[in-house]
Amino acid sequence: MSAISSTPTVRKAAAPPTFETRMWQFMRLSGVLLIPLVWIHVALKDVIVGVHAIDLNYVQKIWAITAWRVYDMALLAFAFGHGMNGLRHVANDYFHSKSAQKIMAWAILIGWIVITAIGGIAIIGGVNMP
Amino acid sequence: MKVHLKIKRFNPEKDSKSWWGEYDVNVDPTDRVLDALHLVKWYQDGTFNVRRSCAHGVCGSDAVRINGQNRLACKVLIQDIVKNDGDTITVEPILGLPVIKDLIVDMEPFFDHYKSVMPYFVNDEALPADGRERLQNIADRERYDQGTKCILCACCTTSCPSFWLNDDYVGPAAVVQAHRFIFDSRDRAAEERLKILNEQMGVWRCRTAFNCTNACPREIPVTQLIGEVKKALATGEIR
Amino acid sequence: MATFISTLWEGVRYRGGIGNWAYLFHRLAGLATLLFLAIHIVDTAFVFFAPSLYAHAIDIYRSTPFMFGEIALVAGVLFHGANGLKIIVFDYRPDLWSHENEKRAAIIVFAVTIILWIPAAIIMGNNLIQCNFLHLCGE
Amino acid sequence: MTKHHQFDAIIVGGGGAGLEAALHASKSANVAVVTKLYPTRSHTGTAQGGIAAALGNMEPDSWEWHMYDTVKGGDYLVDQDAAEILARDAIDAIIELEHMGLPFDRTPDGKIEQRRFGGHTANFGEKAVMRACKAADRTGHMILQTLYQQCIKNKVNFFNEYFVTDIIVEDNVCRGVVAINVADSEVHLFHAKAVLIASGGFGKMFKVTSNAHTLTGDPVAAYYRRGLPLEDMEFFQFHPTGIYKLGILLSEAARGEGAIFINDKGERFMERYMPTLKDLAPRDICSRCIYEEVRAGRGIGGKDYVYMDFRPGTINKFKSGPGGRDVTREHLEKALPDILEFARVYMGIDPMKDPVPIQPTAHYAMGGIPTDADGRALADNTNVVTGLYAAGECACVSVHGANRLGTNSLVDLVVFGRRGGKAMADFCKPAGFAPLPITAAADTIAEFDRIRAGRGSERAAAIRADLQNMMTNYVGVFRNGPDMQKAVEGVRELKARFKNIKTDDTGKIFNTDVLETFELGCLLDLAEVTAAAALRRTETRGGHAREDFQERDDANWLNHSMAYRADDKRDAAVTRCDIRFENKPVTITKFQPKERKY
Ligand SMILES: Cc1cc2nc3c(=O)[nH]c(=O)nc-3n(C[C@H](O)[C@H](O)[C@H](O)COP(=O)(O)OP(=O)(O)OC[C@H]3O[C@@H](n4cnc5c(N)ncnc54)[C@H](O)[C@@H]3O)c2cc1C
Ligand code: HEM
Ligand code: SF4
Ligand code: F3S
Ligand code: FES
Repeated sequence: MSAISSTPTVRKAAAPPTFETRMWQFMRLSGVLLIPLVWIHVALKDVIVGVHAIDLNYVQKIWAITAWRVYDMALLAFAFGHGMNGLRHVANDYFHSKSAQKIMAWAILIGWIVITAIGGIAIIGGVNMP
Repeated sequence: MKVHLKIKRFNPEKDSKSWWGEYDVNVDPTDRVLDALHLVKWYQDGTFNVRRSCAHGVCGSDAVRINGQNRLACKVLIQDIVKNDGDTITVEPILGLPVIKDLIVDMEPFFDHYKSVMPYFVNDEALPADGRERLQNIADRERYDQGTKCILCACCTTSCPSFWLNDDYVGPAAVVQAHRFIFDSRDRAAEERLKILNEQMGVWRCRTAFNCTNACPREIPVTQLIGEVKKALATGEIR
Repeated sequence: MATFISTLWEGVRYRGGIGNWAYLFHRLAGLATLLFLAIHIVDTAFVFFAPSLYAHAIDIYRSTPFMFGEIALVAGVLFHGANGLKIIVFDYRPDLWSHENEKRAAIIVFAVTIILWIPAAIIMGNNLIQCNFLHLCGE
Repeated sequence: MTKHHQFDAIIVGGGGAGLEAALHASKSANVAVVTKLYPTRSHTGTAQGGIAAALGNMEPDSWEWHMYDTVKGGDYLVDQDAAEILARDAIDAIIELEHMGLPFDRTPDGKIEQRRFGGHTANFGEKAVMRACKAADRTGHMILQTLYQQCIKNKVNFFNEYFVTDIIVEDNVCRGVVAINVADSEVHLFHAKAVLIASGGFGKMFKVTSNAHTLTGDPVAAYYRRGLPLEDMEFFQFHPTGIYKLGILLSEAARGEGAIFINDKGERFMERYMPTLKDLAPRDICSRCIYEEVRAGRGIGGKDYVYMDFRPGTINKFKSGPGGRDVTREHLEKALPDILEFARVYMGIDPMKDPVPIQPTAHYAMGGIPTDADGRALADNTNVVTGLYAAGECACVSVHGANRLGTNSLVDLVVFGRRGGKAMADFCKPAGFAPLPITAAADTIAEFDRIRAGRGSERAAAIRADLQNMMTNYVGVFRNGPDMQKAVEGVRELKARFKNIKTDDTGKIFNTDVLETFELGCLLDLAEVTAAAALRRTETRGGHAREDFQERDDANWLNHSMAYRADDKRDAAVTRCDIRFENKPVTITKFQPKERKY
């Protein structure tokens, strides 16, 4: 009977991923991406360039480079997605009834779609010089 | 020495809201806070109430908030929290469970959460033919040791900001219990438990605030165990 | 509602450790950043939808209170990011959640936040003084 | 308003014994557990060291050796038919616990690990044997948790924080129990075909004790108040290693791992008294030896305590580790985490660096409700009370006789809890409900009304403190006639003071003021029986050590004592109280009484 292994057993036990699992993973993934995305963005716009140097011309100049448009697109997708899902988390802390949570989730989803769409169209459309 | 006890009192039969009872008691520095509470109850005001039984930190009855932190009243010595004669010790009920009277809270919601995670051993496979124990190697036994220390005192769950805000969260104590079985190599219901914890009010409610680990009188690394459950969910692997 | 407020208040009164503060700041910083971000996306979108309004929006950003807010925001973003990274690392290695590590990690997060924030705050503060008080910035 | 419930079987108490019985009874009967504490708060959870069974996982062992040790440990006052069941069934019961998921420690080949414990020997007393199955030093905690978990799994009904005040027995048939819901002081009548009492010990009658505040033996007192007998109440175990002054237990497991006693001169004094087992001699003997040392002026600093020394250095120096092997600090930290922590938290002493002051502490009631081997409660020497059962510390089967061996209580719980549970389920199948008397709750209501209305001058706490002091001083490790006489009379005085009680809390919700006073009443009754029974037994046997009768007296006293509450004063000349005593013969099968040496 001494034929028992002395190493720890590893077992597979997958619970089907729920929406919450996916969102948890998304928060980590986007979090990692947001470190460069957000920090560089903030460093550039708020610290190095500064709001006083930002105007339509500046935006036009930056967006002339496709890479910056892709960058801003990623920022929009990940930062706002991350933040709005975070907001959903927070809402679930404060709204306890299932129905209230549902309403909040829908409101957040709609808010997310609308604002992301606005931002996305602007990035694609670029600057409309008056 | 003399200590000043400031105890949050509430008697539903008389009071519309809680009030602070103030008492001076003479204690030894090596006495427990529970001893001081007993002095109040036994010799000053018999209407004051606290649950207790073992008086040495193993039954989990007397979780209370002492100087703003969840502790077992029987596991905190006076000398550990007061320096000078006449210093004040504040004692309040734990947070997030309905207060019944004085320091006594309704534990039912806590135990309901506990029961919701299948906190029991499941293995319907045939028993060893020799009529003896199932074998388990030392490493596998060690794997879930931490969680087996839990005395269900609720110090952790009632220190958790996520639980305060939403008591539908199963809470750290329930996750610790689930962990104890999920990581037991003899058990066969890990997937079902993981499924329960994968729900919205399951383990994902934990925001790693760490209050639970700080509060646990059994020194269980609660946040770590919760993290291991999250990881098992994310990877589908129990290792 | 009364219980809601008392829950919040009692929660703040609870003497949790540094982790409790990290949790609180993480949440506040995240929400503040989100609020800012939502506004920021919309006003930036003016460049396409209503370019004439864009200048007005930018003017608001250039106002003194907003620039102070911006400095605070940077602190928030730094802290939230650093703390988020801590959480992600510990999520990946739950065995790191020991008393000592937790304390050490939280202190590192606060330290990193401050170290990164100070130069940023100096530069931004300098901008603020030069542009809003000394009016040295060319329009 | 009294509320009614009806169940096939009611189990009073949610400790190890109660839960084990509930689990087995609920397989075929409709069962409810009525307990004054949440089950996981029961004192079984504090048991540290281990649970004995001759599994032979570490070295050869046999149930017969276990039986022999039990009989000898109990100073031959053990009913040997029951001891045989205990030792045989232990093996099965422990395997069953493992199958329920209990996390026992493991040997390298994956089996249940075992350690040495006081009085457990190989080959009829030859040398210490590793028989105690364990889960670090929280074995009882694991048992309690595992059983509670299985009860949840099997959907056993629980009435938590319901305080049982009375057992309804009429015409020698048990019909249920009366309980108070602690939450609102409502009186509940539990109508049942069978009742099993598993209310644990009542060590709170002593001052220095390892027992919980809640161990007051209320249902045992209720049994006695119904005119039913209590067996062997004079035998109360004093565990040698309580933390000085506090009485918090440091399990014998410590000595199983190699810790030894040290007196003021730094001697390992147990070598002198018990050359074979030394520090692993049974508890009654160790406790007496400690006090012998203290009396000889060799207590630490001349005071009333000695040291227990856990330091690896000491253990290795005296070769007192298991099998004489060396131990390491790491090993001890792993094997005894809680015990080391108790010393650190409550004494501020690190046992890895300094020896720990210890003193005998009141620990375990060998006596209690007399039962047969199926847990059926006895109404006298031979007849059972129909439908009434008892198991666990509150019961006296008697497998512990005059002194219980360490780790034998947990076995007692699971073995006889299980048998009792099964027996009551079998009983319930054909049986019907005997009608409840209309006045079933009257006594309870009257007593609670009296206490609640108490406007006298005596605080329960003061009476309790006096009782505890008196019992510890007069009915402690060493006893003598005059002292015990004082105790018996003292208890009677306290009972008179108890009539003049002062109650602060007149409310209904969570009125522990009234409940604690009621508990005190129960303690007073049980203390009276204990002191009187001890006074009556004029010999020294096991845990009952008399200075005025230092020899065991098999000719006169090789029998159990049965105490009845009585108005007829046959024994009054000796005990001067309203107790009638009878003797009950000891069952002897395999092992004839011999001198007890280790
Ligand atoms: C510190 C300590 C260490 C020990 N270590 C060991 C050891 O290592 N090995 C060993 O074998 N033994 C040990 N023992 C002894 C053993 O643990 C106990 O004898 C045993 O656990 C008693 O179990 P029980 O089920 O009879 O009662 P308990 O576990 O005490 O349970 C009593 C139950 O009865 C209930 N109850 C009581 N009164 C009422 C009432 N009026 N109404 C309703 N419910 C009531 C309580 O709520 C509780 O649920 C130890 C004991 C102590 C104190
Ligand atoms: C800079 C890089 C960032 C990282 C590494 C990061 C990381 C994280 C992580 C890991 C969480 C989950 C916390 C938890 O589960 O306990 C989180 C939550 C959150 N994040 Fe971020 N984040 C970053 C940027 C942002 C930004 C830019 C916003 C705003 C739009 C934001 C808003 C939020 C919000 C609102 C939450 C929810 C907070 C809570 O539940 O308490 N984060 N973040
Ligand atoms: S994990 Fe710790 S704090 Fe939480 S219930 Fe268990 S013992 Fe208490
Ligand atoms: S306090 Fe709560 S948020 Fe997580 S780490 Fe502990 S459960
Ligand atoms: S009274 Fe048992 S844990 Fe404090």
